[in-house]
Amino acid sequence: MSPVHFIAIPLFAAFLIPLVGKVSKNLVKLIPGIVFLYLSYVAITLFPIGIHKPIVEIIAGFKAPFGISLYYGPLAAFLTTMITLIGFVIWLYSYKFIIREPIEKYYMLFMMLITGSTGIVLTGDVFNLFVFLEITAIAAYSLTAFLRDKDGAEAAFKYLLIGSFSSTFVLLAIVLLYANVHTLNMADIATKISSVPLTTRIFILILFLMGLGIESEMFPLNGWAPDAYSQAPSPVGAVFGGIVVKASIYALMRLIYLMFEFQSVMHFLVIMGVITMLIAEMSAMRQQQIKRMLAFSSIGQMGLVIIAFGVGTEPSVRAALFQMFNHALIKSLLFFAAGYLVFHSGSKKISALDGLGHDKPITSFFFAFGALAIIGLPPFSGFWSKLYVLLSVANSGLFAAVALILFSSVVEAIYYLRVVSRLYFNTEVATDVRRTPVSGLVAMGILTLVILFVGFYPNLVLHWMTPAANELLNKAAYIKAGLFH
Amino acid sequence: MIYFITSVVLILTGMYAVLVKKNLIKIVIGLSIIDSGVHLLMIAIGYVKNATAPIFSKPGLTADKMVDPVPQALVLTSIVIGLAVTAVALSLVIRLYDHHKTLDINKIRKLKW
Amino acid sequence: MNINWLSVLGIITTPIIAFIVGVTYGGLTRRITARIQNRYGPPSSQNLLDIIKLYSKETSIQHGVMQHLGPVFAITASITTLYFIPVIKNSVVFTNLSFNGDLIFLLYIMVFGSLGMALGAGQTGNPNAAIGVSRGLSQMVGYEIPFVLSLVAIMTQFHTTSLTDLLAVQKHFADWIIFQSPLAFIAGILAFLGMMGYAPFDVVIAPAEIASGPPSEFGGKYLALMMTSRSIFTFAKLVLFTDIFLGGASDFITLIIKTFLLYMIPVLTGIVFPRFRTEQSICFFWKWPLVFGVLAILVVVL
Amino acid sequence: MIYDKSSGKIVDIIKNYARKHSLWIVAYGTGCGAIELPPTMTSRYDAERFGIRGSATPRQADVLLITGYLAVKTLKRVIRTYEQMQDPKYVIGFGSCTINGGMYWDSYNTVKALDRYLPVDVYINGCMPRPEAVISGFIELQKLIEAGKANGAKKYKENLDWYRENQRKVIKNWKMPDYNW
Amino acid sequence: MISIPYILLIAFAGALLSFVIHHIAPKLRTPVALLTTVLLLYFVWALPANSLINIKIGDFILTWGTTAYGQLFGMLVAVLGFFTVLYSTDFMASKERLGYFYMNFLFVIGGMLGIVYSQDFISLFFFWEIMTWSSFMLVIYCCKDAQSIGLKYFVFSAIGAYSILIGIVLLYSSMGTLQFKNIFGHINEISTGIKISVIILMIIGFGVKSALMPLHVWAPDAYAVSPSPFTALFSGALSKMGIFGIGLVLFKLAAHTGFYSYVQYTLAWIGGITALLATFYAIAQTDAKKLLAYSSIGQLGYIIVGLAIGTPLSIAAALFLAILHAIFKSMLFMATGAVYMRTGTTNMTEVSGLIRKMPISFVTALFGIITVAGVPPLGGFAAKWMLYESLIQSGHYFLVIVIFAASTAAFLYLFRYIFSLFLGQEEKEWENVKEVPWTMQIPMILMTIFVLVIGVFPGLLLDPISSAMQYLNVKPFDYQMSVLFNNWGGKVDMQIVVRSIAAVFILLGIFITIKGYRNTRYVTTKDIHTSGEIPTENENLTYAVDFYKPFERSIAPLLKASIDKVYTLTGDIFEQAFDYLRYVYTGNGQTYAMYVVLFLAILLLFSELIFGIIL
Repeated sequence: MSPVHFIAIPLFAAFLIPLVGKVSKNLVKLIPGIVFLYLSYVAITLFPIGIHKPIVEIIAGFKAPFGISLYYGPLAAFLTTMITLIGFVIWLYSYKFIIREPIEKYYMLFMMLITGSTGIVLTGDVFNLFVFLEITAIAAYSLTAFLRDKDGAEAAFKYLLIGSFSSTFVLLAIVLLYANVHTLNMADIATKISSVPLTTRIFILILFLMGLGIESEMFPLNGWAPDAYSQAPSPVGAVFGGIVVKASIYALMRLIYLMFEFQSVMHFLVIMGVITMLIAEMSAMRQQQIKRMLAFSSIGQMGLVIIAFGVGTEPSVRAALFQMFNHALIKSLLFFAAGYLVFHSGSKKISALDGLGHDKPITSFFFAFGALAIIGLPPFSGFWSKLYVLLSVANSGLFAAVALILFSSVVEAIYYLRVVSRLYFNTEVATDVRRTPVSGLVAMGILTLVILFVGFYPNLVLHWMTPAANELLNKAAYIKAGLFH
Repeated sequence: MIYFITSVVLILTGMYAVLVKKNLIKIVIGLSIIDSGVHLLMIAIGYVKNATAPIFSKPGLTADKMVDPVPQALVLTSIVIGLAVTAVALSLVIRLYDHHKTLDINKIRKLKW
Repeated sequence: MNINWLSVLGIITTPIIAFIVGVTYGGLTRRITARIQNRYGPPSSQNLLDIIKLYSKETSIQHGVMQHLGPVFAITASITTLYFIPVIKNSVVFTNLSFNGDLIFLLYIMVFGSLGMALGAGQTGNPNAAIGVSRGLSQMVGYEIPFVLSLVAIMTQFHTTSLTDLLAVQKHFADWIIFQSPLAFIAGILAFLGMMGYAPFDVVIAPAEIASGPPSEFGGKYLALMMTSRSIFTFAKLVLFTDIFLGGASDFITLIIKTFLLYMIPVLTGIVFPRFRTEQSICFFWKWPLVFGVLAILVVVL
Repeated sequence: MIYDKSSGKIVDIIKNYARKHSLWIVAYGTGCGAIELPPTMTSRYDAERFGIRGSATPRQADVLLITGYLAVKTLKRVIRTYEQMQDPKYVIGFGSCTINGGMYWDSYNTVKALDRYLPVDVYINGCMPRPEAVISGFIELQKLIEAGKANGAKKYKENLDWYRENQRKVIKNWKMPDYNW
Repeated sequence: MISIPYILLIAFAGALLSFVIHHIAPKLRTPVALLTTVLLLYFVWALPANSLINIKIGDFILTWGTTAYGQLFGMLVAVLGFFTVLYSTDFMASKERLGYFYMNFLFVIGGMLGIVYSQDFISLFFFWEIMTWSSFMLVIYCCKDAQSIGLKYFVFSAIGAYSILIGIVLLYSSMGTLQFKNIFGHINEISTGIKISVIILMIIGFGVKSALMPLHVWAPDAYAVSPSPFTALFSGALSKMGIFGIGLVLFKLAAHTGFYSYVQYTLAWIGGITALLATFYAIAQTDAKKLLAYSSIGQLGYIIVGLAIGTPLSIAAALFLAILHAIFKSMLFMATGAVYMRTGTTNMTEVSGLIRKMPISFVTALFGIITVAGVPPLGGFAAKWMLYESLIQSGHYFLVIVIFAASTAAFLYLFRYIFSLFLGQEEKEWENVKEVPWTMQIPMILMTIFVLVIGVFPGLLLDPISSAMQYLNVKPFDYQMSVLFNNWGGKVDMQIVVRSIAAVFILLGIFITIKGYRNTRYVTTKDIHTSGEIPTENENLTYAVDFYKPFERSIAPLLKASIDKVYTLTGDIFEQAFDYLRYVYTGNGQTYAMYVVLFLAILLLFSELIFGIIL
């Protein structure tokens, strides 16, 4: 068993799907499910190994630092498992949600996106990182425009515009990096980076920050996010929030922790995180469309994650990972629920949701559940991660950041609860004879159960988070494993 | 050196096109120009004066007499990616034109706040 | 359980004495008022006659059980208040239950009756009664504050909340609290004006305005009980003030003199003043009496 | 029901004494007679020395004082007031208007003989009677009370049908609660 | 078997079960909820005194344990929870979404029980938040205008909860532990600045729930719109959690610090002003539930004053009043709820004269208001007495005036409450009103008996209170079963008081019954003195509008100043600012691209500032 399956299988499936699509549409729908089942099998097999000792997979026989390698350490194990889980749930949800042709293209792009994301997480090579990033990005642009409507195209074009900038910056950075250290293997770069002049390093860092910052929704580089999230089909919103952004922030943090571990960078990250969070939460407060609101909320949560990464202590990194995990779960749940709420009410506006809680109680319940969880209320999982973030931030003495996080939490509470109270407590307006399909409900149910379970028993996830955090922080171990496996 | 300067000029030109031009097609072209600039830069980095192609075609040819093969490989990949992006972009432009009957980016801003 | 029969005697006789004294004071008041107005005036026993007449009147209607119980509340409060005030200093018979309560208790038991009356008046459904209650309670908030201020001043000065202890402090003429703490006395006596409900603070019953207010639906025995209660309560309040400020009394004659003198203050004020409106009287109480009370406390504290 | 009896019981003697000396009036100031009441009550004649004083509501009052002519409209209110008073209660007719209509003897809209509608215990003659006359009327009432003869209320109750018939005759829009005590 | 995790498990499982069962077998839902509360009551009652449980979650060890202090409040929560659920069985019977209602109701109860048994700050906060959101869910349960009110409640709660959280975070970062046993008593090990901020933040946080004065604005509305059984629990038990927390902060954290007296003094004055102003606001209300809500705020002010003064007697008074307030305010809210159930409104200008229709509710309300007023012989007097004595004896002369003014002014709104709803004109509109069903009567009657018994034997309640005070490291105070003492040797023997009052009352009652009542007959409230005029049946003779106009005129400046407006203004300003902020996202792709380039330029130009290196 090899981690390469994580990349290869979805990629293979992506190419298989159009072919199968010629034969049977129903079969197409099943393929991603099979892929995810297989991937979870892979994840279950590899996870116990990877969490203790990193598996380094050499592609095509070239030894590091020359060949392309995959690095399946604790962090990657954790992230791939998370991506598999979320991907599976998204497939389950899409199964009935995506009724619009061409279905096979949707699943193809979805599989490409999974390929790209797992690739970002697994790769040990900077240029490969770029390639996977581009695979993800192109799939994401196309998925954004999947509905082929006016708004989708507009959103996709904006995304593409900014995304091209992002890829340009990343590519530039890689080029400059290569020009200076003449290697592309991340572990190798990390050993050699200290010989590079500081100005160059900072310049490269800035380019990376710009490039990956765009994908990880850092302010002010996140103009694409609300549009793309809101115009893409709902499961795609969940993909963005749960997979793409997580993968790219992983990439950013991996690079920063490996190559640019300056105190000033960390401070900069905290400041950017705070600004991102505040502006996003405040903008979310005044949104009229539910999915835009969720998008802004997503940005805000990423700000929180960036803050926690920026603090850079072991507990804070762990808290950041935990927050990432919870956010992926909860935001997917919210996008799922919002998807059907929008579907039933026939409008993207929040005001159209009045009284839908009576008509569609289960979907609304899931939304309310997700809202409570993402605000960070006990006994849901969001509570613990937020608490851990706060405690770790405070332990570094950044009390202003703590206060601002809590302030934005209040704002967050306001806009989420506004929607929840609209759902349940306005006079009945919306009725829709269409029923929410079972597959969607099962997908949401799975997420709900996981959220509740983690809320009551956070040790389950936290237990695996500690080695992951240590891996990210322990540069020497990474280099050792990456080069001299 | 000329390559570096040219590539920077290209990147800046592309940026100018993206940021200032209102026509969607021109913006896409700008993106392509930026891409070209970056590619040129990559090639320039791997270039060694008076060196041969990185193929051990003749005996006695050492690695330091060849241009760096890696950037070339990278450029190839990158060009392909750039092409893909351009393709997607153009298809989106077509879609936008279908819907909006205009190519002015200032008029395509329905999604805001 | 050993029962002190003398105190039982006191418990039985005190209300009766209080009633007689109170009724007589009431009659005398009317007579004095008449003399001041250059009239002949009714006999001193007039109030007693009124009460007997009211008792003898038939009571054939009621508006419900609270109207029925309202006067009972009132008279219960009066008698209980009286029980917890030492009527005669150092007397076994007339100290009653005063060792078992203190000033704060008295403050609260005194409003028990008003509450009952208010409830009784409320049940009758007469809007005039409700207006009267509204005025009465509002005014009560007015005068209770200076009263409590003066009490707090005294309590702080003598480090006791017990009326018995206060009496023990005032052994001699010069020890009377009126001399020891004149500011508190002024505040207290101004509050006392309000408490007695004579003009200018009679907006509660205001006969020509709201048809006697709370008791407007009460006739016959109900009214009689209320008048009885009022007589007893008047006496109780007088004794209370005498005990607090004027050193109490060791025999009935002293008591009568002191209480009568004290009683004349609101009566004589009432004759010459017109009626205050509710907010006027509240503002009055929150102006000078409050200042005096605060000064009294400041004097004690500093 | 308590009525004035000239029984020998000491309780009744006390009661009657108290009643006699404590007459609370509710003055129904219908006509010009109302102006005679202030001098009666105030310093010059001082009716209070006989225990006479005004009361605010009929519930507390003993004496209903009808000071002058009664229009049909006011008669209804007077009856209502009378019926709200508690036993024992007395009515004093004040001035000649209450006796025979006085100067309104041929008016279409005044009640001529009060006696037909309410049981009058004492009439005070005059147009208008002076305060002296008023006080003398009260003293007359006191005498009646002491003797146990001021039993107008009893009469009213016993002959209620007759009174009602008379009342209904003049009051067209008869909407009154029943009198039943 | 009987231990704290089981209690919490029962509460939360019961909550979820009643939600699930509502959708499966609706008839079983209420019995399940009721059974849950009965079980909780039994478990809490039978909980052994020294149970201690440690649970490891992540880095933290959550500790749950019983203390006398916690048990006092726990018992209160359990009893009140049972009563309110019993009350809801019929009150809520005709309502919709009962599964939702009972689930959140039991969540609130479970959350509160969790709070009182928490022995570390994490679990305290955990349960605090559960309580907060579930109570929010109940606040918005009823009707449309509940939304904004609920949101206001939640925002204030969130601000409060987060200031507690900041306090917790500060403590953790400076002490490295959140166990009570490691923090209490070691508070002086951290720096003064942190100590002060922790204490202030926590008092603010707990003060929000206990509706301390500038933070009270959510309370009247939230109390008024939530369903009556929940309002009873809300005002009765939920607000006491704030008191619980303030008690912990004051006596376990602040008491050992150098600035304790300042904290005490400030808090006492804030409490006093809260009591006074809330009372004044209550007088001006026309809605019965709002009136009671303001009254609750005022009473909580007294409690805080008592806690803040910090003498043994005052703390006893505060805790006594806390327990008693839970009971009597529940009584009043339940009586109001009964009125609401039968008439559909709690507006005091509409309802009147229900006394003969709803005698049990009336008696409950009557005993309730007598207890609130603090008039002997009911329980309220003991609390008031202890409070005043301790205030006077500890030298807070002016505070006692403020408190006394509030207490006297309380008569106004109390009378208005009972007069408007139960007394006054019996309108034809409410002719067919009936007494509420027995399930609603039982809690009311039981609580009425409770205040009566406590009035005679305050010692019954003072026993657990004194052991709770032991936990709070407060010196014991002197009391007997029915005799209260103060430090200056004064005392009140409640038995004698009650005996004399009862004797006189019964004697006179019998007298007037024999002499009067037997021969009287009932006349309607239309049969009153109206100067001879005969009121028609639908003529409005009720005096209910602007009941205390003269009083309001004399305190007009106080009423005009509304802190609510300040908050609204702040909220508006924020919203406007947020609105401008979102214009950052112009919708133009080029602008976004421009942002990117500008950001790059900024990073490059100001790299020295940001990264310390000139590029």
